[in-house]
Amino acid sequence: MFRRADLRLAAAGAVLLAATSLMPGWLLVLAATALAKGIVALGLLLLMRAGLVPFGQAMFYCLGGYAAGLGSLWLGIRDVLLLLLLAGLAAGAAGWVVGLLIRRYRGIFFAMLSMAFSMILYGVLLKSQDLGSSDGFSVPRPTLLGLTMTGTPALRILFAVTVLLTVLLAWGVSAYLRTAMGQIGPAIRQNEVRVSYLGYEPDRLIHREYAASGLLAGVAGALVAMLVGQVDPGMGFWMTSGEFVFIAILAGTGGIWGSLGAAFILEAVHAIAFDVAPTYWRLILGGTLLVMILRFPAGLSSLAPRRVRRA
Amino acid sequence: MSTLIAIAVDGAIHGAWLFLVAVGLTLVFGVMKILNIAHGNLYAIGAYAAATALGYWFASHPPSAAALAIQVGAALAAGLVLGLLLEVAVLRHLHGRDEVSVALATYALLLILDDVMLMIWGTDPQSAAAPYLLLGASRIAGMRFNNYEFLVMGLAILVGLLIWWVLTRTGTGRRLTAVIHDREMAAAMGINVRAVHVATFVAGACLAALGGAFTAPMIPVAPGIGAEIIVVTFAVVVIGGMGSIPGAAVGALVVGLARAAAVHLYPPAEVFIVYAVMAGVLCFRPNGLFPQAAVRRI
Amino acid sequence: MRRLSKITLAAAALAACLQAGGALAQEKLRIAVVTPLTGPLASVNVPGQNAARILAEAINAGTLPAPYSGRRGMGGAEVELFFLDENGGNAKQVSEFRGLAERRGADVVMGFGSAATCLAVAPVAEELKVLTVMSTCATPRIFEDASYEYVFRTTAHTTMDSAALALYVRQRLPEVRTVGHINPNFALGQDSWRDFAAAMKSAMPATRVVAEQWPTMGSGQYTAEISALAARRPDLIHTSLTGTDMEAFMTQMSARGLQEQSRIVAPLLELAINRMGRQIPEGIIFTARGTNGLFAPPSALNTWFTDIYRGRHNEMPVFTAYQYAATLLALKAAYDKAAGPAGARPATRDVIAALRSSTFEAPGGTIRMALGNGHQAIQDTAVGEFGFDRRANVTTVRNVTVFPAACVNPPAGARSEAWLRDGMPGADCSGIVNR
Amino acid sequence: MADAPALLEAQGLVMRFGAFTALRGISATIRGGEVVGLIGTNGAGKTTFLNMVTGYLRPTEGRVLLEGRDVTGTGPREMVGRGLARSFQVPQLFPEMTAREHLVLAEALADQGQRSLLGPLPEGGRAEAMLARFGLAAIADTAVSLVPQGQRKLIDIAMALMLRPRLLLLDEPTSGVSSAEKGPLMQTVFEAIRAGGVTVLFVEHDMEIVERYVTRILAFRDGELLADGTPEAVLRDREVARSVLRRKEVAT
Repeated sequence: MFRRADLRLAAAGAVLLAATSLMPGWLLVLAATALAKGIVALGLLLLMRAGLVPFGQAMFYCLGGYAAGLGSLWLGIRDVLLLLLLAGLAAGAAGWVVGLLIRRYRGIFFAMLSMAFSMILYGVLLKSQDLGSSDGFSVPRPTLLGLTMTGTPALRILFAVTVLLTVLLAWGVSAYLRTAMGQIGPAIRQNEVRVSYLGYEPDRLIHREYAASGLLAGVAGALVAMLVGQVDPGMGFWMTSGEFVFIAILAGTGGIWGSLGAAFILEAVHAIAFDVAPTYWRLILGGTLLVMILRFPAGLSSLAPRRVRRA
Repeated sequence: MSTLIAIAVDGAIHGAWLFLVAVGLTLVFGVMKILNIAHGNLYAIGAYAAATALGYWFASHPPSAAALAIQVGAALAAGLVLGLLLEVAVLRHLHGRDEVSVALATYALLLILDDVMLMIWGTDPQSAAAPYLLLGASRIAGMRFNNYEFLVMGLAILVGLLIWWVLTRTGTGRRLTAVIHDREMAAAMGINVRAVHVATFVAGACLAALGGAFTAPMIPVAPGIGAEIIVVTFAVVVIGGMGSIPGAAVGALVVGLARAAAVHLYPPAEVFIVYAVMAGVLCFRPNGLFPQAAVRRI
Repeated sequence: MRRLSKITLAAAALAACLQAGGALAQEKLRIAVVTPLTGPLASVNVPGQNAARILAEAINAGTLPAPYSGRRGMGGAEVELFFLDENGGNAKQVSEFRGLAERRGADVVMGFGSAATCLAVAPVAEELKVLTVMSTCATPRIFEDASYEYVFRTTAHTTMDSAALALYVRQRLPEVRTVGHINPNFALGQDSWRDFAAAMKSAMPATRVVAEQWPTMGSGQYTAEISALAARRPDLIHTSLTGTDMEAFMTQMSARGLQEQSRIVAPLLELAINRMGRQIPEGIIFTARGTNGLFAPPSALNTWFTDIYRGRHNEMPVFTAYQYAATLLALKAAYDKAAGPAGARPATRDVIAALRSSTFEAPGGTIRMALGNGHQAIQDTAVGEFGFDRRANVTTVRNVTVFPAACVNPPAGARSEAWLRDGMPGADCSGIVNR
Repeated sequence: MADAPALLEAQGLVMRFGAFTALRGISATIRGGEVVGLIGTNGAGKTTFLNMVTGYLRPTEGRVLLEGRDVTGTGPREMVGRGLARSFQVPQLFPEMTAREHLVLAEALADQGQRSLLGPLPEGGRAEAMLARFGLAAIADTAVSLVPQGQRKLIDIAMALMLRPRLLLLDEPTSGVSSAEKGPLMQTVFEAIRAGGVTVLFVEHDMEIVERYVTRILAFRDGELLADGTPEAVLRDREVARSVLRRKEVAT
């Protein structure tokens, strides 16, 4: 069951885990946020293989964060793993419900409709005073299997959980991509009518993969919420979705590795741009994205997992 | 009864403004299949250009109707320069790429242009209120309305008719429609598609800048006004049907009236009424109210 | 780009980050200023950034007037400011805050324009034991929901505005019966309206709310909202719109004469006063989060501050400028006191002990760190009506009433919301002065 | 053959695209085991008819019955689920995939009932046999976008056959194929079909091929059914000869 790629994934995870004790606090938060955004990019990878780019994925990222926050405040759940499960299920369920409508759309309409839903959630959260409206609310530090965590050690444990979870989810997604169902996505992108004439309903796969990408984004949102200790509607703003799409474009045809690597590069570019030019960091981000799209002729059309030009 | 009239008038005013701001976006998508996420920046630059020009002129002249000419001039200048620059420098290289990649490229342009505007005009807002009070006020259903907003409504109707006339009654219009429906066929029939693309994008930029220039007197022109209008113009264009000019007009009116109704009847809903309407319309008309004919694939 | 080269690029980028902040400046007191440099809130906070630069230069040069004249620097150390853009969402702000403390050697962090950032960063400052003094963010929740040792706020919070405005309306406009409002649909707007409505219920129980408007922040188009407010014709309209939204609303509203049929109460008008000047309709009731700006009592400190500020930026400093100045003066007083005559640089613990429950002078008058067990400031405030002096071509304020701090701030330990709702118990309003 | 149960029935099918009417009420029945040729000039409504009976197009009027059950407007997926498969006038392939990947995917989807799609792709199964049978082994690992038209047609038809259909619809299987290759192509296809006893409806312009394989002929003209009967009767029908076959005198 384990292939060369999976061993490389486990090795990378081990390296990051080992580095946990050496890294200063700010790097722990930066790296953990990057890994979490990498998890969202994994979800995007599934949809982009089927030729669909959601401009509203931040909705599930935000839902996951709020689910983790409310889970600990209202339901008294404090364990990290339970909160992640709760956030994933909540966001996955929301993905399934929104998927009921969005499964019929393609191209720009799919992008626009997913953005519309994310802005509806953003508007509702902005308005809800008992959820702290635009200030959001603070998420108490979680516990791990009963062990309470405070200060920087809490960051190390949360970072370690993030690394393990990322490796697990990345392995899960790469395993899925090797199954028969994993091949249907690219087939839909290349010729959807033919897929339905082979006896498989494209909308059903897109619905399933949309819900799965929602679950992944929800888990990522919960991780960041517990890491930062605060959630606010800004997590669901359309610019955040733009950042996730930026990562997916950066990943290009890199598959699992591409998504995680791209997330790190984005956080690094973001951090450097923030330091170097505090007022013009968006110019640097925009420039990087434009160069990626212009210089990368690959674009979305060649998101197949392997090069097939063996003429 | 007066609430209904108020909703109608407010809805019409807001709808006309939305049409003026959104029509350039749907024109560019119709002809070039480009969803220009940086459309908001073209609007903002139009506003900044007008504010600067008005500020410069009225520093030494009394308020006069010259303001309207200055606004139109500033908008067309900004639209021409920026439209050409973006089309030649960026969009030309994206010819033939899939719709979503091109949209993402314009998202990158949004990030870049936002900071470029910050470099040029800085953070403090520019105000150009001179023309706003020029035309006095009029009373409808016991409420006083500023005539400038009716001027903007008139301008929107004029622009709509102008585009309709160009598209249906002139040679360039027919060539434009040909490119809208089938770019390859139009090229095969000898239409210089490249020229049509450049002309369309510049026209789209000028329309956006015009929207900004005529909004400048109503609001202080400050960083971020471009980003504010992006999502609502998408809603208008998607509701109307991507690429359809009459669709944009109907979409703008629908959104305008929905927002006015929310404000008068249930204010807290104002935050998400536009997106709820958009999701609602798309549930029943998946490609908007005036969808373009789909080509048979097999 | 081959996959492998992408990973090496990321590693190189991170290394560059690490290296950039390595060199810790021992002798300088490094103060990080977290403030909106971009986005819609930028224009409202620029005066604060200007004031911070002016104060830092004066502190290092030792040219401050009494009671700060004589000693240079803070606790003997030269002050160095560096600015950080307060944008990009909470996750970004928290990781940047850790970067400030661990990587860029910030001894003190100040500023903070938005309440969301304040709420997100306060627990992190406590964890990293970094002295953090908030200058402008105004939600009372910070020191009422939790208590901190390393976090302070040298400005009063929004409860004071609502209390003072309600008392002012009761005194000057007793005939008011109906109230309407138009507030931005986010935390600042919601809190501001909730507090004002509670204060009005306590001060003038006979009034009732007849119109509520909640526009989205930054929408800029208020045609429909103004029609709805005009239709209901309330006696009084409250709005905490700020910056560009405030200016847009004022421009569109005055053209339709809303201010002729309803008196307008605008707690944040003062921030737009320089930019709009003559365009603001006469008679709008406003305040300045304390006796700042036009309300400032005459003092050597205030005259010095306004002369330098106007000399450099040719406009009057608004209350964000006064707030940033107050933070730096509070720090100087605390550092100098903690350093004692010897002038050796004090440890943060001693500075905290000096700052807690301290009283210090600011251009806007005396500020006392009286709430949140000595971490939250209270100060006198004033309310007046806007006027434009055509002859001198300068903005003025008329019918001013000054409210002492104890009258308009909740007593120590009380929760602001409840205090306003229950009729502001324990408020000592004996010292009210009408000018 | 005549008394075999009705497999596919079209009842009064009408299709209007705005002002243009592609089908003006066509009724026809195809029984199990038949091989029916569908002939007619371009634009006679052949492909529209095929799209309609396979569920891709919902008819403006009329009904489609599969084994007596009304399946009007159900999507292609349900029709395939009920034993139908089709090929296309222009081969509908996946440009970035190889011939082998096409057939392996078709095999996996065909067996989704028995074997879960979450398992790995089938290796060395029926797909390999079909590649050999259709002579595609040489180009099995070449991206189909680089493969000549004839073999693209074969891949398209092979994929349909992978579904082990009871009713196979071929849309101009030999169009775009050189005349030398037409015979061998049809030979290969019908060998694969005859083994499984499949009912076939295919659109064809080459009358030699039609005569060699069909048991019955449907002739379309301007969206109407001109003739429906044995090859001998239909090909000698004067109307069919004049408008469909464009021959002056009647073939003897």
